[in-house]
Amino acid sequence: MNLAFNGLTVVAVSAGAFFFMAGTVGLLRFPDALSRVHALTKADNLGLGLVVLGLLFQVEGPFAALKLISVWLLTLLAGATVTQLIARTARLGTSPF
Amino acid sequence: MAFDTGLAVLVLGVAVWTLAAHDTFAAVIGFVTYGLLLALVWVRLAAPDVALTEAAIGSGVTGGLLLGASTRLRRAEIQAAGEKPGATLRFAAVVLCTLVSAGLAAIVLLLPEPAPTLAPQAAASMAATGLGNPVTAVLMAYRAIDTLLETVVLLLALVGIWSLAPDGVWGGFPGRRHQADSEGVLTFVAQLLVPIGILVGIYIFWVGSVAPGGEFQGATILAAMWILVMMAGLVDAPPVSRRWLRLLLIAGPAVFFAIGLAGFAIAGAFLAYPVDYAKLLIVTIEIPVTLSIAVTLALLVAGPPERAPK
Amino acid sequence: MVADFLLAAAGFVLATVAVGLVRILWGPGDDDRIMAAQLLGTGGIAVLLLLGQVVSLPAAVDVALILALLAAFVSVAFVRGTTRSETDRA
Amino acid sequence: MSDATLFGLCGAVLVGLGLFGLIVHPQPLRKILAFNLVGGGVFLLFGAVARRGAAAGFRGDPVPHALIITGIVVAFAATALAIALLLRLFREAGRGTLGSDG
Repeated sequence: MNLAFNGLTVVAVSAGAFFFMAGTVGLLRFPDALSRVHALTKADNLGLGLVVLGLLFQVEGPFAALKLISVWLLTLLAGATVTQLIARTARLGTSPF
Repeated sequence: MAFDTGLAVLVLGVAVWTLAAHDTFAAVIGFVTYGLLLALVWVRLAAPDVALTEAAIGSGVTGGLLLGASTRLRRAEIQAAGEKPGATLRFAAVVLCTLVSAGLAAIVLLLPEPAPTLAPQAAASMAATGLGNPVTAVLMAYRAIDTLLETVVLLLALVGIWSLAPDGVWGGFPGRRHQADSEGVLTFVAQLLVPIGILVGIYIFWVGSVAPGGEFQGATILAAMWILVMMAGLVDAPPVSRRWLRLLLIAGPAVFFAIGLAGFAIAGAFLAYPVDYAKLLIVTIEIPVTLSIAVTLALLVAGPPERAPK
Repeated sequence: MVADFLLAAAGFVLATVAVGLVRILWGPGDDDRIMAAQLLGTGGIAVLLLLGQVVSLPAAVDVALILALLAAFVSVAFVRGTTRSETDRA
Repeated sequence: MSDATLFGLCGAVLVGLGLFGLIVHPQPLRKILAFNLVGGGVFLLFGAVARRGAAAGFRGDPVPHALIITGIVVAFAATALAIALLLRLFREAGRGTLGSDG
């Protein structure tokens, strides 16, 4: 049982690390700020989700698991809205307010 | 080991970038990164309380403060960039700083064996308070007087900032008035994040008695959330002459000091707690202290009054 | 053994974040640079969570929670910093 | 080398780097940034001492940890005060330099 959990952790965390690498590659290769923001956030949010999933097999107790998931949700929510603000700043050259 | 070395190199690289960046704004971004990496270092050194403080204050709120200042001072910074010191001074600075670093490095390498520690004393005082977090026990019992003075230092810094207000706006509204976002995204961000942030802040404060966390970390998050709603233009900062505001500011230090004085009567010394009520008294101190620190930190970021009171 | 793997994963993610950071700090635009907050916000949190598991420090999750909140705070401060239409009535 | 020694050495170098920036940067805001870099280095030196002082079942000496927390908060207050002074100087003098010539 424990071995199976460890195996799942290794698979999920590896996949997460891969997405982080993909995000960085997108950051390096894409030409303009908007597509870079897009590549970065998509890949990194997925990467973090997979890392959290992998760690869920290791933590003890439902409260610790709940906190891990809420870290991911908070990053997702904050990231999505803040990215929109930054993208608008990038599009307009300056802040729209 | 490889991980630690890589992390240390990255910290040094970001520090060099922060110093060498052409533009002040870029340097501030470098500094925020530096704070975040230090939080990783503190986790690695098994100091979670420090990691929480570094993430909240060292990186987050200081970063926000410096970002605001760097955009307002952009023109001044470009003007001043021309006044580079001469080659002799630069060379002398390199020599001096190398010597300082080498001396400190020698001290690190020659630290005594076995390492001196106050951990047993801290553990003894922790047992007397009924707290489960040694760092909170040190802050609130073993070295409580340092913490009391620290809350006073924060207030003194705020008094210093307020006294920089020009005559016409004395006692007025600190900082600029931000307008609400016409497209509503910023309003949405604030409405979404602030309730979560307040919850997290209270949680971090509350677990501080048994686990890493405490009043400084919790208060910083609460302060950041207040600044966030001000930046989103949802509320304005109150004029600094308001009585309720000033009461909130001094409530923490005042309660702390009063209970400290009561220690003479009930436990025989300043800031001593009777064994049976130690935890209760500490929590009684911590709640107003957290509120006062949160308000003080937010007003430190808001700056001196810039608009006349109505 | 799992701990060794998690530490290696943390190092790998930290390295990719560092590479992205070099690109971002290079600029040239400010909006390029503020992406550093985004990149580190997510990548740094992943490293933190992995590291917390390796050194068995459950409070690392709380640090991650704070970082997620304050990365958003810093980004808003950035967006507000570039604002032009503040009413400056002083 | 232990992790305490490694990060202690890192702190020693950071103090030197920050001190250099504090001396040679003409821009006041950059000096404030450099001051905060020095602060980070000093805290790491304390952190190395704390880590070595692990005893009584703790993984680090809690007394230096409490000192570092106090230090971070006070450094923030000093930074806020310095920035307020700088903004006032800029407002009064129309420039933000510390040089004595006009």
